[in-house]
Amino acid sequence: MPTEELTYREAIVAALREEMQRDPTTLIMGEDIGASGGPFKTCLGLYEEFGPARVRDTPIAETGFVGAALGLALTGFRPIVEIMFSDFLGVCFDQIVNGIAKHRFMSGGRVKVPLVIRSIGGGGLRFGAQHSQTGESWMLSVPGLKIVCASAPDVAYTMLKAAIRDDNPVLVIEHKALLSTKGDVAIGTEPDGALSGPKILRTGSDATIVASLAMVPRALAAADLLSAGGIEAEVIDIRVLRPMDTRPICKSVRKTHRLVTVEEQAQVGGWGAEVAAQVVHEAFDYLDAPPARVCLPDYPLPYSPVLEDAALPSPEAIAAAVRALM
Amino acid sequence: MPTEELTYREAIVAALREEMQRDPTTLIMGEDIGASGGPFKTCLGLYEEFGPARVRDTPIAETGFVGAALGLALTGFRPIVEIMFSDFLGVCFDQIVNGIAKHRFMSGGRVKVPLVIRSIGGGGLRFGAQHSQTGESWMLSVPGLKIVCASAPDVAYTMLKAAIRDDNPVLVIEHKALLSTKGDVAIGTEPDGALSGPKILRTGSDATIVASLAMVPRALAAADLLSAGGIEAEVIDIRVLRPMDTRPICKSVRKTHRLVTVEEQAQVGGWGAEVAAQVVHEAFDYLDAPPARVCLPDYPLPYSPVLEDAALPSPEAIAAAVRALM
Amino acid sequence: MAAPARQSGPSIMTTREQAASEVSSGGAGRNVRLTDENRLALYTMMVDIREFEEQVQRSYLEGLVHGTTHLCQGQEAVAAGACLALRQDDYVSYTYRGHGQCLARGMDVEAAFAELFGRETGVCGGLGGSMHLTDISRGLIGAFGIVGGGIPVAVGAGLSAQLAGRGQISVSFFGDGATNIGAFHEAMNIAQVWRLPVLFVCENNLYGEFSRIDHTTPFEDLVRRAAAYAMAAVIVDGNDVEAVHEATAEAADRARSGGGPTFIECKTYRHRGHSRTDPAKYRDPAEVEAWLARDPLITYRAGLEAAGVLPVGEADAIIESSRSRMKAAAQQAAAAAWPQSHDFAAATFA
Amino acid sequence: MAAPARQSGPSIMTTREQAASEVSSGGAGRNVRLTDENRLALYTMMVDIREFEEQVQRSYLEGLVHGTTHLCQGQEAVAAGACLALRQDDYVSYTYRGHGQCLARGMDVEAAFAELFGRETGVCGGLGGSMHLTDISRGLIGAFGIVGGGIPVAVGAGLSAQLAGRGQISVSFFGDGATNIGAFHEAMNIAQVWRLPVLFVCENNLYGEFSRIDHTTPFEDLVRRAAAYAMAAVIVDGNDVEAVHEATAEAADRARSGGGPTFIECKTYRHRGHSRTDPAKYRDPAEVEAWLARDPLITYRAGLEAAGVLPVGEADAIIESSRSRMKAAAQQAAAAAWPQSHDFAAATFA
Ligand SMILES: Cc1ncc(C[n+]2csc(CCOP(=O)(O)OP(=O)(O)O)c2C)c(N)n1
Ligand SMILES: Cc1ncc(C[n+]2csc(CCOP(=O)(O)OP(=O)(O)O)c2C)c(N)n1
Ligand SMILES: [Mg+2]
Ligand SMILES: [Mg+2]
Repeated sequence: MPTEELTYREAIVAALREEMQRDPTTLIMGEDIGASGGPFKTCLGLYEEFGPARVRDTPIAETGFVGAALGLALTGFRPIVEIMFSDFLGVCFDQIVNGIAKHRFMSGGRVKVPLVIRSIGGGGLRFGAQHSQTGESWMLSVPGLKIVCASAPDVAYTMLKAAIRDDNPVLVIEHKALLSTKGDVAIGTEPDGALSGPKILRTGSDATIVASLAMVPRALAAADLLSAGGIEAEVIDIRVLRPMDTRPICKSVRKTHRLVTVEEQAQVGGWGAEVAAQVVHEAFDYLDAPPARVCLPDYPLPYSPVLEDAALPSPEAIAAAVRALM
Repeated sequence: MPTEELTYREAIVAALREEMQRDPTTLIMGEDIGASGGPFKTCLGLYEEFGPARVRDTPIAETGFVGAALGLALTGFRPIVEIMFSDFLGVCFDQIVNGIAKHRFMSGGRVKVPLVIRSIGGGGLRFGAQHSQTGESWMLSVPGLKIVCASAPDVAYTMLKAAIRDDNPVLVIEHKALLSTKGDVAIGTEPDGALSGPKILRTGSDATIVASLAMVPRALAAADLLSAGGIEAEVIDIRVLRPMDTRPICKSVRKTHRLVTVEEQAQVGGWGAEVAAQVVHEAFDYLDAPPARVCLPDYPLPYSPVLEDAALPSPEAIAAAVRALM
Repeated sequence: MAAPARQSGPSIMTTREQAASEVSSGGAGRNVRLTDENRLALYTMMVDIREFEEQVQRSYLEGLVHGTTHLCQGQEAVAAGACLALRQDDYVSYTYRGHGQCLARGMDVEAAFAELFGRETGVCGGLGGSMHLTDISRGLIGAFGIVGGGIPVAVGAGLSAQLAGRGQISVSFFGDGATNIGAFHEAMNIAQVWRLPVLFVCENNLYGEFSRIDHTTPFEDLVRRAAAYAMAAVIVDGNDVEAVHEATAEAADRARSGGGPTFIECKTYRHRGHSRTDPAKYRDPAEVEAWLARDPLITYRAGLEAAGVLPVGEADAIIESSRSRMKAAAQQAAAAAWPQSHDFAAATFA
Repeated sequence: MAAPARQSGPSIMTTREQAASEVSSGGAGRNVRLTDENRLALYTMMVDIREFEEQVQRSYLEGLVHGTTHLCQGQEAVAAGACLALRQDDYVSYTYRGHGQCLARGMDVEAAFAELFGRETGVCGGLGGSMHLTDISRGLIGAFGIVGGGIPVAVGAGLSAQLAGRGQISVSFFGDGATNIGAFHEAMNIAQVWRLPVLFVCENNLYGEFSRIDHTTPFEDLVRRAAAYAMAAVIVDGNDVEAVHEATAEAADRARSGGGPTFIECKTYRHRGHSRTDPAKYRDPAEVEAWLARDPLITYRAGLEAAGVLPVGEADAIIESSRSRMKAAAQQAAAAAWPQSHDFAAATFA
């Protein structure tokens, strides 16, 4: 398989293009994603290739078009919707949690809902409190929904492909601070297993760091800092929040005896608590210290650059959390 | 102070009535809460006493009237809104998480948002997947919001009063399966400290059970079962999910060495994970076993009585979870 | 003060504006021919819906139906009339008050009862319940318990129909109260802008739960809301099954041939309370009485009898037979097994 | 087919229906008298807004403004004209494109710049940013970044005004694109049903982000949407500051005296792209040119000069002085300290 260096943004576009070529029942809807290629250019060129019927600009009506996606999914299509900022998931929350996530179950498992919600979230770009959330936790408790997080171009590529092929609703969270990051992508790879769960990105013996989205590169940077000081951290990208599979994490902690989770959201209600609780449950006797969690402070993300930077977990802060466990 | 035996429903009405008498800037809005007293009769008699301006029927427009509550709160009123079923919090989710919860912070702390959202949730009444959720977890991760859970008449009474007097947005979750339960309520008590956190309802030395809402009476019933077998469980009503204060729970676990959380929602994304993670962090060396969590299974709540009953944590299941730790 | 310079819109606008002017009173020019057979079928379907709901009520009192249930006695003409205009491969979304639509689309009655009773043989295996009867094989894409929730979903099915290009349409049934919620508005706008083959059938029964329409809405003729989207719209006597059928058939024809969506307001009334616990005391007895006199089953029967389509006495036989069929189906359903409490992974994820 | 029997609504309905017929073209009968002083103030305010935005743009390029920012050059007449009709104790909600409203309500310019620069002296202490300028002391109850999000909030402030009974009103400013989202619809209906003193000022600048209105909406005259709520409505040239003022003043008078809400559509145009990263290539150059020729600052200046209200040459001095004031304010703001990174508990909870 050819490997190409792509940006995260290009990886998204490539995944969309290939899946839309592969399956004529796929289509994508969202605000200003047509001729303009999308506010974040994550649909660049799709309109030209697939036309307005399959690359569809919508009115500003998230409830309307996300609900419409459910109607499409129930009647033979495989819709993809783009939510421009993850923060706007709040506007169509009902359609997602009460409609999309529950429809199959309420039908007795007699309908399928092959539907992808791509949503672009995250802080660090000084967009203020209403345009910087990842939205990860809002739906963490919603059965019937799959939730995946793309931390790098190759993950964005395979996950999105797998999500589109999945017969269930999948929320794919992308991170706007990663859009221009580059990485090798194995173009044309079959996405089998891409939704299967956590992935070890760096092996280590002294501590396990689990991170999501933009915290993954920061966790890797923290591992570099730690390594310079003689501590070898294993870094895991959690990737799939729902259904959550912590077995690889538990296995890692049985080896390293220490766990630090890193997430770009407040501590209470975050996935780190679940990981910590499961690890404690499964690997209680292997832990040399209670799991630590590095999170956002418990207030909305501030606009001012100095404050936003201070709020976001830095590689130094992550490394410090690991050191504190040693 | 006089103590009266009231139903949970009556306790809610009493709290509303007293606070509305006390402060003319309070008012309540919701669907069919006026002359009819509310679909669950939680506003019975208020319309007659305070009139249509302060006990206000709304169109079916949760986004509209919850957003309107923010406008009232910013301009000198203390609005209370009733969300008929907690499931409908999804419909006005954006107004709550992006508007109400963040408005003060985004203003630099220069505005106040004294606003109460009362929402009636929970399963056990065969209302099916879209009318049986407690909604606790959806907003667990939202800074700027206080979230409290009423497990009994006296809690409903004091918490609601305290929430109305609080200068911040408070989401009060009530449980429809508890509406007719009776209990002693100290009418006229000042609600000071009612939002302060967990409360020990039964002392015990062998295990700590922490529960919310309708799981509280079930946890107490489990404690009875356990006691008959010689195990003394301490039962704690968590009461306040946001801001979460686990110190009393940690203290209890340092005594009992065992923790079981019980919540009426799926495990992933629930508050039980946060409690477990904090207890592990604060009382790691005191734990004799990893914390256990009793939750709903990871699917929407089914309609059929046999299935719904099997899904909801029973006293027997809670007791079994405690025994498994011994 | 000069009018602001404006670019002229695309030519599609003209058609849209035309559509807006098509707001009419249903049944102006009966160009939809109904055979006597059709008429008997309409009457029989209304009887079936009525008898189904009456049986649900009895079963509820016997403890067989759980939780709550929202019945549609008095509104049968809307479901029966509208659904007769549909093809087998059309799509329908509806609400918690959707038993009528399900029956009018041919849902198996025993499977419907079994669902209401929470049994394994229920149309949703007991997982859905009274508010969530779904049968995708009949285009019954879903019953939505969240007010307004199903309207955008029907719009998506309409987009599906448009893309498939086989002349299908999608119909969304909802109540008067639902026209006050955002989902309705977003769905209407999208359907019109994309010229989707969607019929918005508003069952204006004058009440939300306990609030009369004038308490929550600035006027009673909800058809006026369609103008906000330049959508074709029609107001129809929702207790006149033929009028409903005709308006629906006309709108369906237009939609199938690319003419876009239509809003159809059906004036009707629910005989009972909002749900099982509601005695509906908030209604003016005179209002109730006036509407009971306009019971669609009574007026249609009288009309058919007068026209000689329905031999006198035959109606009683139809009712009798329907009643016993419903009773038998309910008995069968009540004898069915409870669902096994097992692992629901397969029901949750495909 | 008989029309369905209907109960007559309460008498308030008549008034509502009357209101619906009041859809008019703004400025029909100028009964709002403006003094020359008012006119100069209007012009000066528009210049201030323009110069503020131009300075923001320069500061952005210097790296002083962070993230993104949404400017309103070309739309100054709406903010200036509407806000002149308001009282000090009225309430205003607006959007991420709300700098104009903030200035027109008297927000301190240096504090506004400092907020955009993320400084401690910012009007929100650096916590809000360009999209969230709020100053409750001037009735500036909030800038909303979620499209449509501020409209129900303004309705709540309108209810507050009605309950307080001191003749205050509430105004919500929002864009054309916002009329497609549910929050708009729910807010309009509630305001009308409760007859709240709320003005819905729609700045129809023909575009959402990159989509022209005809791509997302069935017509360009959004005033037609008000009929869905039987709401009084007026269409006005949003580049004519006096027309905007007059329409607002009339609607405000009506609202203050219990006459209920009004929808005011202001036809206008943004000169720049949607936000800082948008070169706005999606617009027809002829359209842009036509609108630039109707720049509200240029046309009003010409009118005032022709009427002798503004001595020739004076406008340049006003512009020059405004520009240096904005520059000085920006410099002051840029010299201000960064906020201290501390515990934000007090900013989060009162
Ligand atoms: C979003 C939402 N809010 C409130 C409710 C509670 N509720 C259920 S039915 C109903 C009244 C709906 O009235 P209408 O749309 O006229 O339909 P009808 O019941 O008359 O058929 C209400 C308020 C709900 N299900 N969903
Ligand atoms: C709910 C929601 N969806 C999408 C966006 C992204 N967005 C920001 S501004 C905008 C266009 C709004 O257009 P309009 O209402 O006409 O206001 P204008 O920007 O022209 O002033 C969009 C789509 C948003 N902020 N909120
Ligand atoms: Mg109704
Ligand atoms: Mg616009």
